[in-house]
Amino acid sequence: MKLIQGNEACALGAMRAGCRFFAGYPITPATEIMEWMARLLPPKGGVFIQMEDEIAALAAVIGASWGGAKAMTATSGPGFSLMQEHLGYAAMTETPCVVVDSQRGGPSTGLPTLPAQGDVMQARWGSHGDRPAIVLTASSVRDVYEVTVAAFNLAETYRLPVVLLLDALLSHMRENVELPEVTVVDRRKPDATGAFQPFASTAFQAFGDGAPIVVTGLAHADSGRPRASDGPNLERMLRRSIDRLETDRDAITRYRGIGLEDADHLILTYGITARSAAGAVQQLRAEGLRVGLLELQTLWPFPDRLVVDLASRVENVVVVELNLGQLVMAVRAAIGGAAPVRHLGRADGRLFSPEEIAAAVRAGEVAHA
Amino acid sequence: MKLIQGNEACALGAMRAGCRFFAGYPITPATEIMEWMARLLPPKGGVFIQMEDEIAALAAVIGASWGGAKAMTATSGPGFSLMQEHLGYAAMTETPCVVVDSQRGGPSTGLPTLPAQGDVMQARWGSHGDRPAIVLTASSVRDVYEVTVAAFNLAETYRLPVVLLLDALLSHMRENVELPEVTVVDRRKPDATGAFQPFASTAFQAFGDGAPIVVTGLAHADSGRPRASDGPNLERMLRRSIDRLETDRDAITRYRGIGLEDADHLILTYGITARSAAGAVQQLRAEGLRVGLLELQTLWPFPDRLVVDLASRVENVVVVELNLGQLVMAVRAAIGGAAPVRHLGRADGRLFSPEEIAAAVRAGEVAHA
Amino acid sequence: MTPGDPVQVRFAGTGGQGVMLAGVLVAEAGMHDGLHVVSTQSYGPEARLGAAKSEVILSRHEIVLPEVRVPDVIVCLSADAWRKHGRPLAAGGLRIVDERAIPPGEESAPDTVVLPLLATARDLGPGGELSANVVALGAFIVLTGVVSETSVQRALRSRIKPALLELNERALAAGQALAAGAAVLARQPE
Amino acid sequence: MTPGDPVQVRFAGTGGQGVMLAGVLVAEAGMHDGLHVVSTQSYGPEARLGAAKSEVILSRHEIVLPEVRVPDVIVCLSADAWRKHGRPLAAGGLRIVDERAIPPGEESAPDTVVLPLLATARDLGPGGELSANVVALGAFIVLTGVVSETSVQRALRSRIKPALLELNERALAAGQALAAGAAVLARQPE
Amino acid sequence: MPRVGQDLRQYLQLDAMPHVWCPGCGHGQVARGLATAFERLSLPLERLVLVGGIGCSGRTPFYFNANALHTTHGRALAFATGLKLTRPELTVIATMGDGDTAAIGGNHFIHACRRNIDITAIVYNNGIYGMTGGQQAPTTPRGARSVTTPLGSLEPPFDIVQLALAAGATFVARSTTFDFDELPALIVDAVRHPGFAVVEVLTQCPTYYGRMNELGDAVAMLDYERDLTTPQREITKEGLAGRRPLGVFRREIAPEYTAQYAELCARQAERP
Amino acid sequence: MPRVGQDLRQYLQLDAMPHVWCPGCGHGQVARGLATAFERLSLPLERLVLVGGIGCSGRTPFYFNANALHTTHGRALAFATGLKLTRPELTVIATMGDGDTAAIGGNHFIHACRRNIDITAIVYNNGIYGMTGGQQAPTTPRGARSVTTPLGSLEPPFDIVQLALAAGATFVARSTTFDFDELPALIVDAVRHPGFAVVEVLTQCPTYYGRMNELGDAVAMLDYERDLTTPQREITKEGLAGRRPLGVFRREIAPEYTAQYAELCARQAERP
Amino acid sequence: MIPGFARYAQGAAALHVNRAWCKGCNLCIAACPSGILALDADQRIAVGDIGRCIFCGLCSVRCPDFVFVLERPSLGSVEARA
Amino acid sequence: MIPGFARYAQGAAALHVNRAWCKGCNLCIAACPSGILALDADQRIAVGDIGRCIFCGLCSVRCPDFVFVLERPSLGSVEARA
Ligand SMILES: Cc1ncc(C[n+]2csc(CCOP(=O)(O)OP(=O)(O)O)c2C)c(N)n1
Ligand SMILES: Cc1ncc(C[n+]2csc(CCOP(=O)(O)OP(=O)(O)O)c2C)c(N)n1
Ligand code: SF4
Ligand code: SF4
Ligand code: SF4
Ligand code: SF4
Ligand code: SF4
Ligand code: SF4
Ligand SMILES: [Mg+2]
Ligand SMILES: [Mg+2]
Repeated sequence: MKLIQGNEACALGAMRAGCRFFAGYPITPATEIMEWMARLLPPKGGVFIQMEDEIAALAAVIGASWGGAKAMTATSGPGFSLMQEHLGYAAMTETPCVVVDSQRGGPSTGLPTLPAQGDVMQARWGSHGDRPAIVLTASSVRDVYEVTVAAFNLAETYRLPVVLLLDALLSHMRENVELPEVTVVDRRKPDATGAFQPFASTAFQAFGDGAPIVVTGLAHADSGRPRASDGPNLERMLRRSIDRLETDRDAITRYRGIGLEDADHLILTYGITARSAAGAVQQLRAEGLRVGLLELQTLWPFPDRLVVDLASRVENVVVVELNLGQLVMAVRAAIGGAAPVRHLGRADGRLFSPEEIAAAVRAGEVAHA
Repeated sequence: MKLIQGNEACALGAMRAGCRFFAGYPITPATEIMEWMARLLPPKGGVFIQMEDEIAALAAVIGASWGGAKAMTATSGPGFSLMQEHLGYAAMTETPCVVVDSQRGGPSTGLPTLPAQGDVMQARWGSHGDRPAIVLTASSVRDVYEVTVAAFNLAETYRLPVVLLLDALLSHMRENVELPEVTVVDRRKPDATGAFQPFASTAFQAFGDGAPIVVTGLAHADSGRPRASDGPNLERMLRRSIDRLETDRDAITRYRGIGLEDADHLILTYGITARSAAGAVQQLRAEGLRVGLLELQTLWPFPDRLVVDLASRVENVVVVELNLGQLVMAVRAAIGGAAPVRHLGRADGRLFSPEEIAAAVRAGEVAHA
Repeated sequence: MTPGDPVQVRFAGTGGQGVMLAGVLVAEAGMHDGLHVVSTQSYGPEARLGAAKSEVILSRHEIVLPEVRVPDVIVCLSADAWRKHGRPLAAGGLRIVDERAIPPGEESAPDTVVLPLLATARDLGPGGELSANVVALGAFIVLTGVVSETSVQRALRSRIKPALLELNERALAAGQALAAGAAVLARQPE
Repeated sequence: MTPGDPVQVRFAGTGGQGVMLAGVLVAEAGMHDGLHVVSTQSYGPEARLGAAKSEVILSRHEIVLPEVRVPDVIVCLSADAWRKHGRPLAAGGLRIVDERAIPPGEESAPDTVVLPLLATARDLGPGGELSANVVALGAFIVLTGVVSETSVQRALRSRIKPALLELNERALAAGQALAAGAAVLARQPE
Repeated sequence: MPRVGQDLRQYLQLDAMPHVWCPGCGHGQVARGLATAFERLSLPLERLVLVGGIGCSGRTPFYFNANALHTTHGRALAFATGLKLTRPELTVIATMGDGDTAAIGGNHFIHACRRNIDITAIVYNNGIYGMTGGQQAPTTPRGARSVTTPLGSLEPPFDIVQLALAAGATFVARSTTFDFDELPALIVDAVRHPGFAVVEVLTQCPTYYGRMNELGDAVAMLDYERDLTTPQREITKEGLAGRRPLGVFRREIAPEYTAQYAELCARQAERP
Repeated sequence: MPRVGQDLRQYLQLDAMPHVWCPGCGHGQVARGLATAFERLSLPLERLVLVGGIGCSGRTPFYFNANALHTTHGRALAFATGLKLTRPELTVIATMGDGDTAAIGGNHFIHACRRNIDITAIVYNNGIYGMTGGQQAPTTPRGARSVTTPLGSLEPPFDIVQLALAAGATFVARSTTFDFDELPALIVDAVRHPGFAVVEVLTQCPTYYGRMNELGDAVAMLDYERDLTTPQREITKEGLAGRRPLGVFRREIAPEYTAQYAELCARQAERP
Repeated sequence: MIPGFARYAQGAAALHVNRAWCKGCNLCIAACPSGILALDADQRIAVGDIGRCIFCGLCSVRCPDFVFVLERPSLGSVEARA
Repeated sequence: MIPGFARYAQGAAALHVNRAWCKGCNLCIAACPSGILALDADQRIAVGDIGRCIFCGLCSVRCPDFVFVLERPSLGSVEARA
């Protein structure tokens, strides 16, 4: 049992997952992740470098990943906005890497030290063009550790950049935790036999580990060579990446449920907000209301089947998030008219208390009755 | 009647709207906009400057806007990704300006010369944090002219950055057009009386035009002075901006309808894709199917009332866009279960033909029958 | 040929052969003829090298699909362009090809008119080789009737620098003359 | 006071007075006592200047809301901090305040114990003024009973550099002694 | 006796005081240098725009009674460029940290130098990122400690003056917070210079740089600054002996951007 | 007789040929310079990574039979830095345009120079943006025309060599596509140099720069290049007379980043 | 008087001190040639014997917090500008 | 023979030319001291009288398109490396 800060847990998780490269640029509230990595990496022979900005940080991470290292960066909103071009590049080049965004109050410089969940849509849609995206989040320091490992595992499995969303509070708070056992997925090496097509599968060959490889952010063939005006080929490759996630949707979807079996009312939330929601469920159940909680750890790909399934068994759904309405759009789009959906949101740098969430559920219950 | 290129129409519209500052960075397929501005501005005493990158371009535009000029930049996906931090800054500082994004095939460098509609969600959600957003688009060279003027007008009216989405085809194609008459909205000056609170209303005072002004991307008071940890104040100001759009939703929503009155089937689309959709409506109506077309020119704020209203009167809705599913999420979220929604999308740098769209509607019709 | 509506025209050639301008001239002429027109062109490195193309759609109605799928007319000035943009062609369509652009064996295709476009241009005197696009345009008018001669002349006057106008007017005429002989051949039974 | 569950504790002071460390020590002690703990702190320029604070929530159950709304205990070392973070206080709560931090007139509030925390720290000898946070911690243990003395000592040993450990142990003891007298006062009827 | 001790309150935004900077932070001394310069320049404050980056230094504009444009990290000069081009009659001064200027903002810095636009950049060089808590800056000396270089930095630092010179700035100077007399004088010259002017000011961050590198408090750090530098006039034949020279390194009149642009417009203006 | 005319096909990606560059584009000549240098260096191609930016020049890696990392506009060196740190044993060469290097990528460029990491940057300086169709670059000479400076550029251009020197690069050289013999020799030296090496190559863009500035075809542009420059050995007492000097400007051995980092790790490595 | 400042007079000259802005950094104390400045128990500046002040102004130029204003005939009256 | 290249021989030496890669830029023509290079009607390189070639290789170093390979005893056989 140790008293650990959220950002420290993230760094420890990364080390445990085999991360051996970190490039970053300081920003509140993510900086301690890099400060920890600056200490943890050199003794393991891993590389730590502070780059000139966030754009360069993610570029260096991608370069390192093509050198064969598990690699990561960490930032907050303003830096995350700057990383959008390279997030798309990483997706296009099927580069495994992890990007942590510890969310603070936005937009712009905003409320630099206060928590928010305002980058949830950005994490999915912030870069130009269509791309597959995996976005995870966490609600406790222990989860941060575990989900960081999961982020690396998913990045390696699907050869994609994976975004991990924290927030200013979770990053900075200390909690007593017992670090759990975890499984680590390593990069899939190509089979020795036959000519290797570097973009034909999720097998990955780093530079210098075999015959020369071509990597480009232009549309390209399975060989890696550019096909800058072959649209159908690009669409084929994009859909293939997206389909990989579709096929494994259940494995990729991480969530935690409370009282889902018999729920009449569903609270859907994620990240730090899920804690208060759990408190609300306790209070409401004590009052005799059958309330269930779905805490998503995987935000994208949005687990629509899971959500539709649950929504169709309840009378109403309340989506709670620290923003003015983001994931709720995906919820509404997913469930169609299966249940009425209400949104409880705020962008004032504060959390919802269990009481506030409970009140919202009660209000819906009344409205519905 | 003149033969005009889409990008030229955009530049002409900007000049007509009173744009007197352009800062940009070259990128296919938006470059001609800046090439035109480089010629059109100096004779009017307006400023043209090529900056060191897209980040600087939007920064300069915002600086110029605070100098009192109507200002604009133009780019494509990779540059638009780089502009996300400053889009949020412009929203936070309530800075009127126009950002044109001529969409090309993404992600990343992708298909640099081919059209796409892959930045539709990015235009709304690409920057960190919550913010009000106005995003417009167009489907013909004539529209480009008109909508560019509308973009400036909305920017001035609501003191917001307005995004105009074009695409590689529309930007580069030439069409015979008669440029329409337009109305131009000018920046609202503060009333002479009383102490001026620069962020209390949409009245705008430039630097040098009165008492000193404070502008910051930190959360701030109506006076402009920073309140970096006053969350409730920030939320108040954000909601106020968003509510302004909400209140004027009908005026902000630009769209074009064909056969909406008696439609049993609704095609919802926008931008270049709307042209083929119009062809599809013609074909299907000729076959006796009552099909209507809703071509949105205002994508965000998403005109949900309009869409729900139409959707609840049809048997099904087909959303057509040149991406793998973007605006369709907003459509689904808006209409709940009012009508089944199908998506027709592609990301191969090509357009849908009228026949392809017609086939999709027919298929839905059959499925539904 | 007897053009339908819309007509889809493609000019293809090597970067520098002026296929962009040819497209714009046809579009502008179409506009003067009272048609709706859309013209597009290839961009990027491809447009400067190897095979560039420009395309025009002309119609009496609003043009719904501003993208040429299968052209009705292909005018082709180089071998590379022929390989890349020489097909497919719409049924009943026509290809006008420079004699050096077409590989041996393909000249006799019934939908194809082979003409010495570049050679004719070169013979126009100094700078002539740069006007092969307008020679081709002359042939195009005669062989397709898609746009009128007067409208093309008007377009030439608005888009060509005064210094080069006379040369290009001669090129247009030369192209028309060149095609006059071939025209009969090109009128296929419907 | 008789702490409820959860207990919400706030340390407030000026940047440099070690309120962050005080919070971490309480959290770690709580952990050793077998409680669930969450500790948070103010960040940014504010944390270096004017009024900094750190907060700890301790509970026998999982902590749902990791944000202190209304503290049960406020320990305050500076006047700025008192102004900014000295209220509100939960009903039945307790404030432990340095004698110089509290404005005249407020000392007699029934929920407030005023102690010479800084002066006591200064009297500990060279470097002593930096241990006011731990003096306060000593008083805190005695007056609230939220965490045990042994657990705080264990936390001190794990978080304080060996060179400074002895000084801090003396500071803790001094704080405990200081509070012992005041303790009776602070136990209010429930 | 130096002309010191003036009442500078009219330049200050009094309700924003006391400022956010730590005890002994040199940024306050630079701010005093600015206020002193404003007094000497007799600038009307409504015509002055202070453009701040993000960092402790970037907050400078909030404490003045002039226009304040507090921008994003590293980009102050890009905003300033747009503003100055639109309103050449305004005096535009950017206050930027070393991280701001030379890390994330390096590109905007060299381009502003190159364009020779009439903006003054005051670079607060404390060799560290203050605002975010003491990380390495591109100006951190090799071997110096920071929270991201706990074992000492491996990287050679930039010389801001050399960079500005190579990039083409037409007025380039360096001072320190120790040199309370020289500093406002250089700022005055920089603001008066008709072109892009850079004044690098070595300033102390006792909270991070000082503490992590065991340089003592602000008082000791000022002495350290003095020992680290040499006014150009005192440079002996033996050279700098590892010290950084102070003073003006370039002062050259060259075509200024907004003036050139105005001329271009005049040439182009439509005749009636 | 120079050692020329070798069969360099083994270095080329034959199926990608002919390359995309325009007739007479100097980029092809730089590519030949690279191939010639690879031959002299006897580099195993699987250990060589060519990192390209975005631009005509950035496409260079596609034509070689080595590893190719074609990145984003301006950021090649940032990608290269991550790669090199992870795999110090690989030879990493970045091929970048002048816009790439000095416009959008200026910051990554000066920081790579500063860090002295063992990467070679070949800067193809054609004074223009080729790929996007002839816009002004930060290297476009004052007065020169481009599609965004139809009336002539108002801005003074960067001197890439001076910038690299000020930023701290330890090997800095300049050559031209005219100097077919010197160019591969300098590339060889740059690649062998244990630290960050910059070779600026003046190269012709006949399609845009040449045409818009009426410099004639590629043949005429090569002569123009020759007349614009002076090999350092030929610099007379009268100085450069406005010409740009060629050759090596700095060649200094200084601690290299990856080597220093390896040493830091070794010091830190956990003892068993 | 300047609002918020205490005035320490010596004949026509005076030192105005804004204790509320002081952060106790010691810079003025180290600079004062007369040694009349010190920090009080609140770690804020305290002026000792103003009679020994030579009105050199070094305290004011060293202070990062604008704590000091000098009033000397040569500088004009502070009140006039307050 | 090198695949795709035509071989113009002069005794033991030869000039290999890959016409397919030529873009007609004239750089080799301007460089050739013997004046034996020219563009043909397709704007591609044509070798005139190979007997006058001095195998100086200037064509190859000037050509941006890797059109020329020289075969000289000193350079070894091209076949050996093809
Ligand atoms: C895009 C972005 N990245 C990072 C940050 C976080 N940040 C704020 S200030 C700063 C550096 C401050 O250092 P410096 O510029 O040297 O100024 P100082 O505080 O030392 O005066 C950083 C990294 C930010 N606000 N925005
Ligand atoms: C972020 C971004 N902005 C702009 C572009 C468009 N772009 C592609 S290449 C290029 C400039 C090319 O010029 P240079 O770097 O000098 O290379 P050259 O083509 O001249 O070799 C630009 C602006 C882009 N791809 N990405
Ligand atoms: S952290 Fe450093 S730079 Fe920032 S205010 Fe404190 S002393 Fe100054
Ligand atoms: S555009 Fe210029 S730089 Fe690009 S390939 Fe053509 S000649 Fe070369
Ligand atoms: S004016 Fe001079 S003597 Fe008087 S207090 Fe200030 S520093 Fe000391
Ligand atoms: S210099 Fe200023 S802030 Fe520092 S101790 Fe003296 S009066 Fe206080
Ligand atoms: S080798 Fe020399 S002589 Fe022979 S063709 Fe080439 S350039 Fe001419
Ligand atoms: S130099 Fe090369 S490309 Fe140019 S004409 Fe000669 S062979 Fe052809
Ligand atoms: Mg700094
Ligand atoms: Mg270039």
